[in-house]
Amino acid sequence: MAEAMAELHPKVALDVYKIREDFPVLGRQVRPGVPLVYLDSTATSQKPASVIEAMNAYYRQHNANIHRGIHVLAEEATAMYEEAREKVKNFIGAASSRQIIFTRNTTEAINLVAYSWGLSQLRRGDLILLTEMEHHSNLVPWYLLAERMDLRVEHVAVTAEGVLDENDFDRKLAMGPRLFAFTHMSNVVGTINPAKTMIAKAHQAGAVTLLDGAQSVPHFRVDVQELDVDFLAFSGHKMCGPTGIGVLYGKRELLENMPPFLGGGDMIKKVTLGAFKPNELPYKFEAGTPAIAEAVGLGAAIDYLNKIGMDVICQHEQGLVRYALERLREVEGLRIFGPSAEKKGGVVSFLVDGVHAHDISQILDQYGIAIRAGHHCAMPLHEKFQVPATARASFYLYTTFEEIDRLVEAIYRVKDIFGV
Amino acid sequence: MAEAMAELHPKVALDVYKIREDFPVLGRQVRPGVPLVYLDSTATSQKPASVIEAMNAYYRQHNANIHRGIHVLAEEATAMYEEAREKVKNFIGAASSRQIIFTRNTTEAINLVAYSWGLSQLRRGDLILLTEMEHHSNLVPWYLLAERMDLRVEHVAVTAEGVLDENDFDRKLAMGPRLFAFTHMSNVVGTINPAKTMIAKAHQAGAVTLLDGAQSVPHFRVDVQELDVDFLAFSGHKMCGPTGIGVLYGKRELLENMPPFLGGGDMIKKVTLGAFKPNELPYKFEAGTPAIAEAVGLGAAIDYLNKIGMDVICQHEQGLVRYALERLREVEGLRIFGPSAEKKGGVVSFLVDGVHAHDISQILDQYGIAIRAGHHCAMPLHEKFQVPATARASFYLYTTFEEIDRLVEAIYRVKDIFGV
Amino acid sequence: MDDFYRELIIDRYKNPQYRGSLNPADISFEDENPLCGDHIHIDLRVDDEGVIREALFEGRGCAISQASADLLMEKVHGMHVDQVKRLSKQDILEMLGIELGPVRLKCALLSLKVLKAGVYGLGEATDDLVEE
Amino acid sequence: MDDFYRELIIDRYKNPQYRGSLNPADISFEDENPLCGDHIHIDLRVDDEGVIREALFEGRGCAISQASADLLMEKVHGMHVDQVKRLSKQDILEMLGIELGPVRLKCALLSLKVLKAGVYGLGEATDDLVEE
Ligand SMILES: Cc1ncc(COP(=O)(O)O)c(C=O)c1O
Ligand SMILES: Cc1ncc(COP(=O)(O)O)c(C=O)c1O
Repeated sequence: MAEAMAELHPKVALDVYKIREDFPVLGRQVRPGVPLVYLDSTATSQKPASVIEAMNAYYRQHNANIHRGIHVLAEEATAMYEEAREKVKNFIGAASSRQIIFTRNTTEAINLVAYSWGLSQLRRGDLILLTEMEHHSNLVPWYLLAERMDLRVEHVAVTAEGVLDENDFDRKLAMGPRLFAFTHMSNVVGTINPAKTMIAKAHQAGAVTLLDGAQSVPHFRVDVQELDVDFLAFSGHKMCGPTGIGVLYGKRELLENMPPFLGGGDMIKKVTLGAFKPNELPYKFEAGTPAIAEAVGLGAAIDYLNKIGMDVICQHEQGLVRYALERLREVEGLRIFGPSAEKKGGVVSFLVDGVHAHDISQILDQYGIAIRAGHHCAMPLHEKFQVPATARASFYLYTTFEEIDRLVEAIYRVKDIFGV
Repeated sequence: MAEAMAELHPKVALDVYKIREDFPVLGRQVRPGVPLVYLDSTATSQKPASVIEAMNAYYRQHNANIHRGIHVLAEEATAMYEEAREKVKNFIGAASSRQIIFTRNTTEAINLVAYSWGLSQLRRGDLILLTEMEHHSNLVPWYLLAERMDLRVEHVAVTAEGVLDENDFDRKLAMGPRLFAFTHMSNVVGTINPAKTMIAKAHQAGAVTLLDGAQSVPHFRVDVQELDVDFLAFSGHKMCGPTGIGVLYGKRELLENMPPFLGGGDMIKKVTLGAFKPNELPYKFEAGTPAIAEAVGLGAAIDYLNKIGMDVICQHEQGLVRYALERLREVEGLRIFGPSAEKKGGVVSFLVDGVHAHDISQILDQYGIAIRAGHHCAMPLHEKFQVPATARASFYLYTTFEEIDRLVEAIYRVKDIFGV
Repeated sequence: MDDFYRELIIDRYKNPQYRGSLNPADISFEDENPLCGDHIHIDLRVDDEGVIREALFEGRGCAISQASADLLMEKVHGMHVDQVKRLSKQDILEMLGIELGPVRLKCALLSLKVLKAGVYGLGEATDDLVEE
Repeated sequence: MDDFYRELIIDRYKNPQYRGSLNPADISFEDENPLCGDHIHIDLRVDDEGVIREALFEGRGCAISQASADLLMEKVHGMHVDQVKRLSKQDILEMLGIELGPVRLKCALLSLKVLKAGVYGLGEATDDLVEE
């Protein structure tokens, strides 16, 4: 297999076996003699030791509440937290670290925009444009807002191939949406949307744009200024970072004009009985004690990704997905959802005729192979495909070509067991 | 000093020197030869190794996204996350773990109630009753809501001693508030409010009650059923747990009837284009990938606190605060804010005549002593006391009587330097 | 692992014994597991004593949910409805003879949830019906 | 540590040389640091060439904020307003001769922030005035 691999992907420059040593969990056996084959990075990524250690060091040596303390620990903790913000800023090419707001996850980041920007800027009857390939996190916040404010919601159609329908996009932009919120990369079919062009079109149509970067920021270089995007949301846990931390980026002017979302400590400049004055950016949107250790961990994750190189990671995943599609296409009765390799990232969703996705996942698990089965928080897309659930294998920098071979072998076992 | 201590506090049963070994940071020197004296636990507590290790183990062996996965890691991670919820439930005496909602911190928990319960249940002109001793986190969410909905806000007065004015409380209850939200323990003066009686009175007056337990849950036994409180909010990081996790407890019927707050993955049962059906409790209020490792860490913190015993911890702190008040009262020109020891927890705020709180804190830091100086996110209370800032020393299970001696010695140095 | 997908389950999934519908039926109920699209509809004929005389299901979904429904229909034939009300998670697990993680448990328990909601005459099936 | 609270700072805090107000003044500005209540008001007399001829402050707050204001008033006497606009965080730190953490930096920089906002004729003093 190794030769075939090298032939297929001559440019792969990443030493995946060396990288795997950085990830403690990858050495695990899920059952005696059954090593873990982790193909579920789209749900959450594994964490390198350096990220775990960065948080340990924070707790073991520096832990303190931030921003207001005049003692060594508080100053160190504040510096570490703000340094993480700086790293995020550089990672996505933002102009200022004031535009980097720490949230719990992508979901909270999108909700922040819905509550703060949405409630203050939108008016009854305004149109919000989404797409049929969105994760629930980029649907439900808008549905909640639409219900509250009596807004209209439209969705750009997805084609049978699993890409956005360009004509439908143009048609719906012509309806004059106030906001266009869409995913950079589908977490189900892996489609990478041409964000830059779409944002430019949306701007021409007068819409503010929000990009769901939960699946893009971890996997390839995303530059907010190059994209000219208004808001970008993503999660730490999908990019080698810890749970409990996410990011909202926003254009300065938009953020400045938005009212606070959560109220509490740190987000104020001054409080008197019955009134308050909000703080400056980014603190205006960070109420209460933030996820300090988690920000530090995210900073370490960014250092780690930068060390490997986002372009190298992206290339490795491209190789994996090409190989996976090729191998899976061999399997009779296996249906693959989504476009061909050059339009997508390291995610493959599929079904085996006559076998439910849950059963596939369960049997694969017996071989130590961790994939997802279900609607992957994208029910409308599954409705479109007219299947209740799919099985999804997803890759990251630590995924090997051998793991894809194992996946394929186990799928043959599924077919045996079900006699299909 | 050790003898005086034993005499003063004969009941202290906690082996503080042994406990200190559990906390890695307490072995730290903040500068060569200057050991850390951490008297800032009200801002955030330090973490025992067992908590740090529990999160390490999660990341190194089990990390996966939860709730929907059919593989070993996902099942383990889900079980660990839900086990943490169970521990929280038991720790505060809740009837069901469905009533335990994980948030980022106290602040988010209170905002959740403001947005979900507040926006759906309150009407224009309704009265919200707070107190003058609240943390900004229990003021600003209500001010934001009041502005949005045109509500009235009143505050129960604080006396010069730093306790709530009972007559004023009765008077303001008679105005018929829909909600009474108040702190169990002041983070500035340490006053412990008689929550049970106050909640009963508030219920009689027809108000729903919210208790800010940020300072109580970490320091003494809080039983939600005994208190009969409607909502309780608290933070993991103040109770030996990690940053990035907090808790909202609510009565089942209230929670069931509340609309969702944040929209996204996990909080839904079903999504179709343009519509969704919310999930059951507690998931309805947990949108997106939660702070999984942090929940696990909080569970480990609860195990740790239970092992020591909340009553023993509380007694230790009572001893410390009695001793601290006694020693500080010796210092000429030192003003102590707040009531006498029997009415309060392990927090002492003070000022030295002629010296700003910032300068006290800065000089103390030279001796390795970490205290807070400022308004401690309670500006209205400071306005009441007519001082812009106070210096605050606060204690926890790992605080020693010797550390209080060091504090007092260093305060004498402050006086020397400033010639007061 | 073939322990798991025991022949019983695969067999009942592929060759169900109690698939079908009753018209009229004394008790009918249906529900789905939105997580994975598993769907179960149950029809019962119950005599005057409250004993189940006929039980059939229709459904779609994974092997566990469908086999579990088929085996459950078999099990409740001749049972009194009061006995049905006492059926628990444990009974289903014993019936299937396997251990299950939380997600698959939902698949396995869907038919019991539907059955109990029907027998209790509830408007909606809730997880509390099959939780300990 | 007495390095830190150098005699200079304690001395200027207790015996300021440039405390007072000017009436009339060519430029007046004030602001506070809500975090700790530090407050600084500055009055300047500026001649036709744009040179500062008199500079006085009023204020309350910690030793750092007050001593820093006093030293800054001394420093800007005889300075051209264009030079004032170029004053930076670094100049203040050199003037004080100490290192400061982020919180105390705000105390130390409050007077410069107020001074610059006044000289620029701004409506509000923002942190950007004194950040690098
Ligand atoms: C009484 C009180 N309430 C609320 C809070 C806010 O807690 P958090 O910052 O963890 O949300 C604090 C913490 O400082 C507090 O002491
Ligand atoms: C495309 C996309 N958007 C949003 C999310 C939500 O991320 P989180 O759960 O971290 O908020 C995900 C994660 O599953 C995703 O894949």
